[in-house]
Amino acid sequence: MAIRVQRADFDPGVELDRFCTGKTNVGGVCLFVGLVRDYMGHDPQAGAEVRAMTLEHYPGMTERQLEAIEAEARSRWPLDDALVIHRFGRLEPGERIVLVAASSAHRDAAFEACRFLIDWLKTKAPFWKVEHTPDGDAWVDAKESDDKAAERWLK
Amino acid sequence: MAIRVQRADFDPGVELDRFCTGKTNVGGVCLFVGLVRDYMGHDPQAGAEVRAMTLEHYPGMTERQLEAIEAEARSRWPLDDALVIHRFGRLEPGERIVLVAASSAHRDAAFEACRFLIDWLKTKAPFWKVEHTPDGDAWVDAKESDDKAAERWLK
Amino acid sequence: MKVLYFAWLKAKTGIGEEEIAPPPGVATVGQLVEHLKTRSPGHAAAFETLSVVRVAVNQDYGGLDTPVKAGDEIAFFPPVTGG
Amino acid sequence: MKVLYFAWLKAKTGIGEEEIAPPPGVATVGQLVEHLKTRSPGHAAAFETLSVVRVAVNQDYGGLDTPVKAGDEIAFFPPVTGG
Repeated sequence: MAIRVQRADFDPGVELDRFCTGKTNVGGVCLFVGLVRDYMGHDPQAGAEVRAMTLEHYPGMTERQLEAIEAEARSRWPLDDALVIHRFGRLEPGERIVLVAASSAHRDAAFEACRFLIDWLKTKAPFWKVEHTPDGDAWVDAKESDDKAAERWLK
Repeated sequence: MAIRVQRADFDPGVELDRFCTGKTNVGGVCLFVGLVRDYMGHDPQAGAEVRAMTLEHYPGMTERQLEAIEAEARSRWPLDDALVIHRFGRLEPGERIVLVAASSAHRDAAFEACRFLIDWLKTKAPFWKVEHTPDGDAWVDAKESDDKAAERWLK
Repeated sequence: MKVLYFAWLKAKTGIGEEEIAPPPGVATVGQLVEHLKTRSPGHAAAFETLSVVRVAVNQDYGGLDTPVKAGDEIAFFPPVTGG
Repeated sequence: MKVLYFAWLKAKTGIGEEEIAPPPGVATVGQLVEHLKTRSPGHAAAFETLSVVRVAVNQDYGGLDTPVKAGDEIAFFPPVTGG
């Protein structure tokens, strides 16, 4: 189980290999990587060009919230391991922002825990994105769809 | 989009890196790796030891069914890319059996397509496992839970 | 027609693949199964419980009513357990 | 108490972090907000639409009714957009 909040890039392949190697009681590993897109909003045709984004966060609270999210996942599913890596600072299109992974004896638990981790992270972890576009900088608005995604997991 | 059915091992990290690199219109990559467990059934305490398993398949039909499953996923979600790798032959505990991955502009599509691919694969792709235990060989029975998982996706 | 057996159906029939020239009147999978059961005690055992046997005709899933004809590839196997 | 601002609240107040000694009677987040609004036009602008402001007291989410006291760390920020 680990939480990492860092400016530096990470290597998704190395992280995945660590989850997939040397375990004989793990049936499945589910992993999600979030990347920076080069357009604003949901529609690549309609969205303005994004040249880069900067992720600000609240040091201390970020780690605290991510640890709470991970503990919640562990209490809900029988996990072998879990990992959350989240970057901050300036990121360009195509760069990795976040990685979440969960392993379990059973694939349903791995999938659900992984999706829970990213859904909750998106609505609870104190990160804010400002997008750098040809027309200037714009703070990204929270998405209703992310709130809905997180609400799926309310007990 | 690719389907690979092979005896040889694969490198999950390399496959994931290929999904995560050089794409500026992909918001998320979801990946699942299935591994061989060292016990039979669902309960590590109750299940007999599994020393190895052998996966038999139906060459030709396997590829055909996996291609159909992938095409179905592409018709249901706006995917950037998808990948299914499935091994056959003798596998020991901890070895990789299967990898499925999907990338999309949106994380929900990536998660759902990835889970759909593994759920359908488990009930449609012609693979059969025989487990090698201290008490002899035993063909693995199809799981009702896998049928239920696949039924989630019936339109 | 070519008939294939996989997993424990292959073990019970003792055969992975055989060429069959079924008698006239065998036009469906169900009729083919009745014919195959007469070929050996192993075949009869393999088809004893049809509820746990799946069939593919030319590599697509079928059922007992699926038509079969000369030149077809018909495979019998248990419910699949990959992944 | 220490007050932190993030994202556009930091831009509007022009401040990332400030030490505040609020007047007597400031015992909740809501009362603190009313006090902070008086500090500068930037503060007033930052807190103009409270529905888009979130608060954390000692790094846990709170609301307008959450108690605050000397020594607390109180952070104001927009709804989060990580991941």
